[in-house]
Amino acid sequence: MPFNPENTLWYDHWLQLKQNRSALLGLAIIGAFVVVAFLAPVLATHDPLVQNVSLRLSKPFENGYLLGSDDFGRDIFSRILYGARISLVIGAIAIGISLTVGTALGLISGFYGGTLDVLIMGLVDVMLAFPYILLAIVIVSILGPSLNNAMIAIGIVGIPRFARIIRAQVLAEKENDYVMVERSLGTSDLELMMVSILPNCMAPIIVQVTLGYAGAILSSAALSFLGLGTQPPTPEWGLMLASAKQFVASAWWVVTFPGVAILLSVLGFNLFGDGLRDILDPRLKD
Amino acid sequence: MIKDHQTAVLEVDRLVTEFPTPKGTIRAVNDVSFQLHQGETLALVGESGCGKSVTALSIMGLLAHPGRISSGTIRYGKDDLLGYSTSQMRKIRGNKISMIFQEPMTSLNPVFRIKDQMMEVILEHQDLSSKAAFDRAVELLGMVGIPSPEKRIMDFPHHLSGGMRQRVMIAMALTSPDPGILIADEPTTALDVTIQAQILQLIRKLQEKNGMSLLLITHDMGVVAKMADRVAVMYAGKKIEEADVIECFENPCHPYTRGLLNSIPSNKKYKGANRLEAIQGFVPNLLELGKGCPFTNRCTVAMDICQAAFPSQAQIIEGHHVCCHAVNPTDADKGGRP
Amino acid sequence: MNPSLVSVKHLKKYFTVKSDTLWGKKSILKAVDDVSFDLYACETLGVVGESGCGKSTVGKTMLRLHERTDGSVWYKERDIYSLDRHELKQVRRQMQMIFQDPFSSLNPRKQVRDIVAQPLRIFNQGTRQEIQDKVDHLLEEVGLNPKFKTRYPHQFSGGQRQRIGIARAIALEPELIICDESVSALDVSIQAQVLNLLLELQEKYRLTYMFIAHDLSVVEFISTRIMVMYLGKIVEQAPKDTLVDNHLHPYTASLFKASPDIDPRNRNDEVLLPGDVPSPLDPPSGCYFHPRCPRCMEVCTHTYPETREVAPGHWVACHLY
Amino acid sequence: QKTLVYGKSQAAIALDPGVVDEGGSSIVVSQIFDSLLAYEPGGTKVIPALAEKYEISADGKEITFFLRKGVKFHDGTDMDADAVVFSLARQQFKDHPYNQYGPWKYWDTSGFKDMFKKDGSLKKKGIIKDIVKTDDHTVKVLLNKADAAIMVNFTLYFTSIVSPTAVKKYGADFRKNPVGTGAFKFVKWVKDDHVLLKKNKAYWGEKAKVDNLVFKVFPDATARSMALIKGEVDIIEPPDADNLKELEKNPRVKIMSKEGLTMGYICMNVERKPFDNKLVRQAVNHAIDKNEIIQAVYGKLGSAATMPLPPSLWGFNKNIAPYTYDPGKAKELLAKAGHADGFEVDLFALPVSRPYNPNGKKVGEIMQAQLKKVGINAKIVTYDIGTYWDKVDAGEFDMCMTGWSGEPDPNDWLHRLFTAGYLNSARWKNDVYTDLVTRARSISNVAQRTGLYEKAQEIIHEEAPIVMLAYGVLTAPMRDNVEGHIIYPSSKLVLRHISLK
Amino acid sequence: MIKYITKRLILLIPTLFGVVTIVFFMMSLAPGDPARLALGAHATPEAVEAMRHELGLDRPLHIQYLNYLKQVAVFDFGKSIKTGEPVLYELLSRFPATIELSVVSIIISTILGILAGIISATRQNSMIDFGAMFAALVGVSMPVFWLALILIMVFSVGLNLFPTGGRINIRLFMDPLTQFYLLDAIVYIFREGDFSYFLSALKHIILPAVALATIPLAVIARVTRSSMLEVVRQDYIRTARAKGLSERTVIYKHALRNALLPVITIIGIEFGYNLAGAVLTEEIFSWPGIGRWLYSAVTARDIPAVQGGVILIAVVFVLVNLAVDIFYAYINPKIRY
Ligand SMILES: Nc1ncnc2c1ncn2[C@@H]1O[C@H](COP(=O)(O)OP(=O)(O)OP(=O)(O)O)[C@@H](O)[C@H]1O
Ligand SMILES: Nc1ncnc2c1ncn2[C@@H]1O[C@H](COP(=O)(O)OP(=O)(O)OP(=O)(O)O)[C@@H](O)[C@H]1O
Ligand SMILES: [Mg+2]
Ligand SMILES: [Mg+2]
Repeated sequence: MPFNPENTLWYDHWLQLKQNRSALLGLAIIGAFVVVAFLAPVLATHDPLVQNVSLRLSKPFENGYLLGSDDFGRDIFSRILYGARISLVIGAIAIGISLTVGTALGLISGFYGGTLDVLIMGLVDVMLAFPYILLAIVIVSILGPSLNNAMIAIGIVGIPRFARIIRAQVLAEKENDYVMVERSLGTSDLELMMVSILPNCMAPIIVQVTLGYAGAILSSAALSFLGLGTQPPTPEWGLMLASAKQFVASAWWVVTFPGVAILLSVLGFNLFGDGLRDILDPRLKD
Repeated sequence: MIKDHQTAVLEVDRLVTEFPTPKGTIRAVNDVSFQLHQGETLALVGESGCGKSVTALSIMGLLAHPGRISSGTIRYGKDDLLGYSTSQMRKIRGNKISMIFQEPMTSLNPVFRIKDQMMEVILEHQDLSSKAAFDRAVELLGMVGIPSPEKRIMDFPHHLSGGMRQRVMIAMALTSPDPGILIADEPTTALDVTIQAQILQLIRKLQEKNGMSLLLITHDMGVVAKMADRVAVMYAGKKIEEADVIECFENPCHPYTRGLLNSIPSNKKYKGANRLEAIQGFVPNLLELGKGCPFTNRCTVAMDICQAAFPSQAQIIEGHHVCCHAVNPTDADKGGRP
Repeated sequence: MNPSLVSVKHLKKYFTVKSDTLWGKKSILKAVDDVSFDLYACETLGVVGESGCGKSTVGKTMLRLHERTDGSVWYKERDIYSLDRHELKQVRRQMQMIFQDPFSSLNPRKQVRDIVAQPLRIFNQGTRQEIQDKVDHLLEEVGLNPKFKTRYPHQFSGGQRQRIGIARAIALEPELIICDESVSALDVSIQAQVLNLLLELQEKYRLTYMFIAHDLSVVEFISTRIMVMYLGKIVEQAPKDTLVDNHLHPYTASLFKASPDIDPRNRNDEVLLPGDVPSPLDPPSGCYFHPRCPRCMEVCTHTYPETREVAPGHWVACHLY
Repeated sequence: QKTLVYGKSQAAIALDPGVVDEGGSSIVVSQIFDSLLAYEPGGTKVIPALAEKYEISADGKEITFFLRKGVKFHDGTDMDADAVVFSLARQQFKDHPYNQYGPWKYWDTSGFKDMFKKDGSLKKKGIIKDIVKTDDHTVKVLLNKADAAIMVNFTLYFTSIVSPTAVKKYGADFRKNPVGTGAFKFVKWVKDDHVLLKKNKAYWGEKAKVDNLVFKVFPDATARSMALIKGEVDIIEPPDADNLKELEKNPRVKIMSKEGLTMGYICMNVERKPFDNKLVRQAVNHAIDKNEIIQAVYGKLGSAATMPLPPSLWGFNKNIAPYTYDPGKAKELLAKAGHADGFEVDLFALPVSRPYNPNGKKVGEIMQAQLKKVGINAKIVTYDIGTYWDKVDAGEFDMCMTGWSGEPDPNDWLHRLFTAGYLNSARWKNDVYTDLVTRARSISNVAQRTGLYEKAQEIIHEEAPIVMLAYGVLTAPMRDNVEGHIIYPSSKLVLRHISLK
Repeated sequence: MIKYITKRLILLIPTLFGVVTIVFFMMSLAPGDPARLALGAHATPEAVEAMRHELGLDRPLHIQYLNYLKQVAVFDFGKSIKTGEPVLYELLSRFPATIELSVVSIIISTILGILAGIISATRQNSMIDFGAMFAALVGVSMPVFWLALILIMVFSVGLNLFPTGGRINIRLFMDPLTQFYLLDAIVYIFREGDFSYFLSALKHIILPAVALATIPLAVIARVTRSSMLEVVRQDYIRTARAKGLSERTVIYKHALRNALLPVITIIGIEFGYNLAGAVLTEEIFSWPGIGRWLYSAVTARDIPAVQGGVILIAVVFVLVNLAVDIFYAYINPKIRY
């Protein structure tokens, strides 16, 4: 009999998602964000790196700059479009790191318990003893400021959250009789973990990935803003803001648009993540 | 006090309660009517999900969002409760009509002492000083059989066992000097058998003492047999049979009621038998109900008509009503009530 | 009488629990405390007792799903606790368990066919195709339409889910099935269907059941022998008819009294068992039942009674006998 | 009570003039302490300060300072020969009881004292041999070898005279409780926020014209200039070029400026390919549009540089035609050098703001774009400032930004920066050049020296080891009621001249 | 209670040990030579060498680690390379500024957040609820540093209502007794009847506090709302209604008491984050607190300062969370002790 998607739990979730206006709005924003990232070369009116110092700080719509130009005379609009790519990549890689490492740690810790659990959770506790942004700053400052290192730092900093969520979920899931039944049938630990338990932990993982994505974009912007992340002339939004700082009094557009871009993309992920949480994981509400 | 089985203190008439959900509207209570008389115990039985709790909550006006009563009346004395304002309703709740719930473990507020939770109801509905209210609360706790009530009243709910909590719930429901109606929604299902028996006995004693009417919701025919004066059987949101308790057990007319009784292993007829006479099939999904009798797909005596229309109510003897085409084959022609 | 299939000897299972106070003091919870009994082939041993008295723990410890604290469990002359991983796997093949909650015992993210096929797959019972055919057969056996096999558990009702669990349990054609409150969560009409199914399967496959329930009427109906537990100990054990007609232990008597009769004409207002079930963390001294016992004697307050065989196959632990 | 509030960018970190090495502290220290000598207001001439006069012995190995009499420290003790010896000796001698409160960064790095290896053996002999008191008001500094360039150091803050009584009293905490002879007395210091000073009514020289002086920290240039616009501060350390433009528009703000003795430049590592090729270096010189950089980054804070010393200094060769911005020519030269397809280099961007380079990253970004036009792909690299200098000094770079704030003598520029030594960041060596500037150093005739220096500049222009970027312009934006401020070309800040209207 | 606190404190030891170890080794991996930094831009290689020896950087790493552990055990975090002052002193002297800012911002966010949360929850799915929750989501999505800039742009530059940075008008020469300027300024009100100090301090703290309050406010509002909705679904709320209590009593007495329990934890966590993570806000508003101090230590690679600072901040953070846990346990009757 062919696989019928309507049978799966996911289908129910999809139905619920369709009812959730804010989640759809979030999805739309994320969609737009992804489209912009992919089509940046098509949509951009200028090369994001080309400078025109004589036209620096043009106002929006002046000199053919849709959203004005920055202090090097680069087109802010095009830079924002290309910035979407960077943020998308930063988020993906950072979350990728937190997800894989965090999931592995949480799964092992929750599944085996005992000393292993104490050790892993001890490590997680230590990591959580550092405030998020501080840890990221310290890690980047050790690795050296760059886009890659910022992604690694944000990824590392995100690990404990995933580990904790997954451990909690594994512990809850382990209580279910099916685990005991499957174990009594002689199922191997690996199969139990990967095939039986992990899929049941997907809901909070997916939610955390979405919300974590928002957090990663925000953190990378903050790191760049502090000069610890992406380096110029990359059109990264936080970086654009960092150099726009000095224009708060004189050129509002340089300050405003990159911030709006960050806000919108983060909002998109948060809206979507929030909606997903309502649907997938009602217990986990904040 | 004497039981006066003629005066209806509560009259539910053609009650329809619905829950709009993303997948469609659920009619949890579908055209249900019954009367609760002075001092009697009416048991509302039926399988899980058939709408018993929703009926009770509809009466109390405590339906959870998004539930709504779409038609029908609930007459309390002379008034329709559905027409009551919020504040009028509040005067009734906990005073004239009280309710206790299935889960004694979660039905008490964990952050307040028993004292506060009990005194609160008393002070809300009676004109007493807080000292008097406190004394009354202690007295009530004593009445429901809690040892050293003056000490226990200072406890938080988590200090008490499940049975004790259920006693507190009952005490709280009976604060009024003149409790009219007690609605008990599966008050003992979460408890151990020995504790369940204690609680049931307690409810019975209290009822005898102050003559209140009891709407007892349960799915356990054993509890019904022990407690009820009359029985209303519900199936998938419909009331399908109603009768005096002895009549109901000895002469069940609806195939479902019969099946239900046959399903009980402690039924005398199973002495020595090694099979039960079970009802086949499963309870239908409330979203997929047609116009007909919801029991049709499990019924051994189903006819064509059963698919098409829900049977109207027929009277077997005085006080014994049933909704079944097999029992009352002619009523389809009459196209309405008999 | 049939030969003994499983023999449980002085089984103990203690849990160390952190009490829920802030101090987190650890204390010992004697969930199962020195329990001995035999399971005979093809019989149904009913186990009743109030919540928390250790019924499930006995079942799980018998299957070594919990490690024991002490005692032994002999399956056909072999102590389960002395087996290595591989041998244990083979023994477990013969002993299956069905749980109370028909939802939590089925993995919600697996299709029904995968759930039922899992034991077959693990024990290499043929090719994929053979296994699938077997699954179809099993589903029919338990009264489910095989065309639903690609569905997920949540698309079934409670009774149907319990049938899936049963299908999985009989897939490897075990000798023994431990039914832990397998029908408690079901409505009576559905419960009756499942009980019938269990009886049918027992006849067909010559199964042995250990049937755990707190509902006396169900146990009474299905069992051939009944064991009554109170706070981790067996208080009485006897063939069904003996127990029903001639129970000795005061606790057993109260259980029978408390479980409501379905005859509305027979409403007796006898004195009921007073008080609450004590916490197994802090059991009373002497006979655990003495604070609630209507026939308590002085000796009961300080000495736990020995288990005595008062009649062939009728064991009771009470100072009265 | 008049209060002058000065908005600065960096917080003070220590107020002991001997341990200070950065702007945040030095501008505060300069108000509290005096040195033996000073620059004339607004000029580069050395004039007496706490020393009324000095004499250098014929062999140049003995400097005698004659101290001003009647000068008192803020704590009321006398400024005398003991104090001078104490102030200098504590930095010079390891066994001095107050040497432990270092590090004496400037002193240590100026080569004044002997350096030892780990095993205790002498590594390098220091310039100064001893500091001795001759009488109450005379101090002799004995040198190991003659060095005319040392005199300038006695105008700098690290040779300031501190109150020995106070040092003894506060010990390690002297840096939080500075006591000097300066025009302002220390009152209070709130870390990272502000330092409060008050007028020294007993000052020996021109007394301060305000009663209180506050140094308030605004790390952010925009915040600083906004504070000026709002009148929260009276005068500020120069902000960014763009802020300056904003400030110019404000009628309540006036901006003073003066060319300073400072310049920013780009070094090409001649030890590495492809910069070992003169043509490539010349090509880079043609490829960089200084004016664009100045317009975007320096604004009023700099002017395009042509030669490796400031034009206001004697010896500056006006006759050399500077490299023009000519990408075509640059490409041509690159092609000639065999790099028609361009190449890739690392460009070290200065991580901190300096008078000679207000924003290294921005300069880098623009240069990157400009170099790209001639086919050079520059990758901007940056480190924390410590690592940055480490790598630059070790020659681990292709191109780097650096700069110099020097003394008013061409030797300090042409000799110091382009002959063997760690300051020769381009690692460029040219014997003819070295010979010219070494000869010029030993001669005292200015005209002769000028000739030699002009020749040297021709060589350096042709060889092009560096790209001259900008001469820094010292700028002081202030409220219109601030009067009498004097900008010192040496970047020293002296606030006692200011009065408030 | 004392026993519980002691136990929790003892349990902290391994965590803190982990913190010290991680920080030490992370910072040892960090490039950049403290000796070089100590000596500044154009130090001669010889001087750097000598400095390295003096700082003990030429010893093997494990010896350095053991020495560091020994020091830390007696609260000696070494001296800042930049300033030569003990790290502990440096940190503590900046701490009051940060505490003041955090407290004000957490007060703002607690009051407004709980209010918004309750209003939203009691009007679930109304326009108000939707609006408030959307705003809260915007709040958590807000890049704080950007908000800070916008606040300055609008309220400071544009409307000229607030100063751009600092803690008080410097020309007032306030004598800080406690270093908590708002408190110190109140002294002036009582002593001299002079409100200008207080007003100035207030004006200075408002923008940074608002910027810092955004995220906690949004989080608190969301948590309050969802906790409230969760609680409202509980059986005991149904019981309270069945008792005939007014909706007001049900919500504000029965529901709120329970709903606020998780909110308290959140407030504590957010307060901890504010105390430790106000780097960006302090930087932008020139607020002389520990965030800014640590950031400048990081950028200057003042390794002892970063090591000590990070450890101390982690300790403070952990202690704040512990305090909240204890408080939570104390007020929550569900937990027995
Ligand atoms: N809040 C709700 N939203 C949607 N559907 C609901 C809601 N509450 C109840 N229902 C539906 O109403 C029907 C009747 O529910 P009700 O709780 O009255 O059953 P019940 O007879 O009390 O069952 P039980 O014996 O399990 O308590 C159920 O099918 C349930 O799905
Ligand atoms: N994993 C465990 N850890 C700690 N205590 C346990 C564990 N499992 C069971 N217990 C305790 O052991 C006692 C016996 O539990 P068990 O589940 O066997 O009781 P039961 O008779 O099956 O009860 P029920 O009828 O509620 O299922 C209980 O008090 C329970 O709290
Ligand atoms: Mg119900
Ligand atoms: Mg159990």
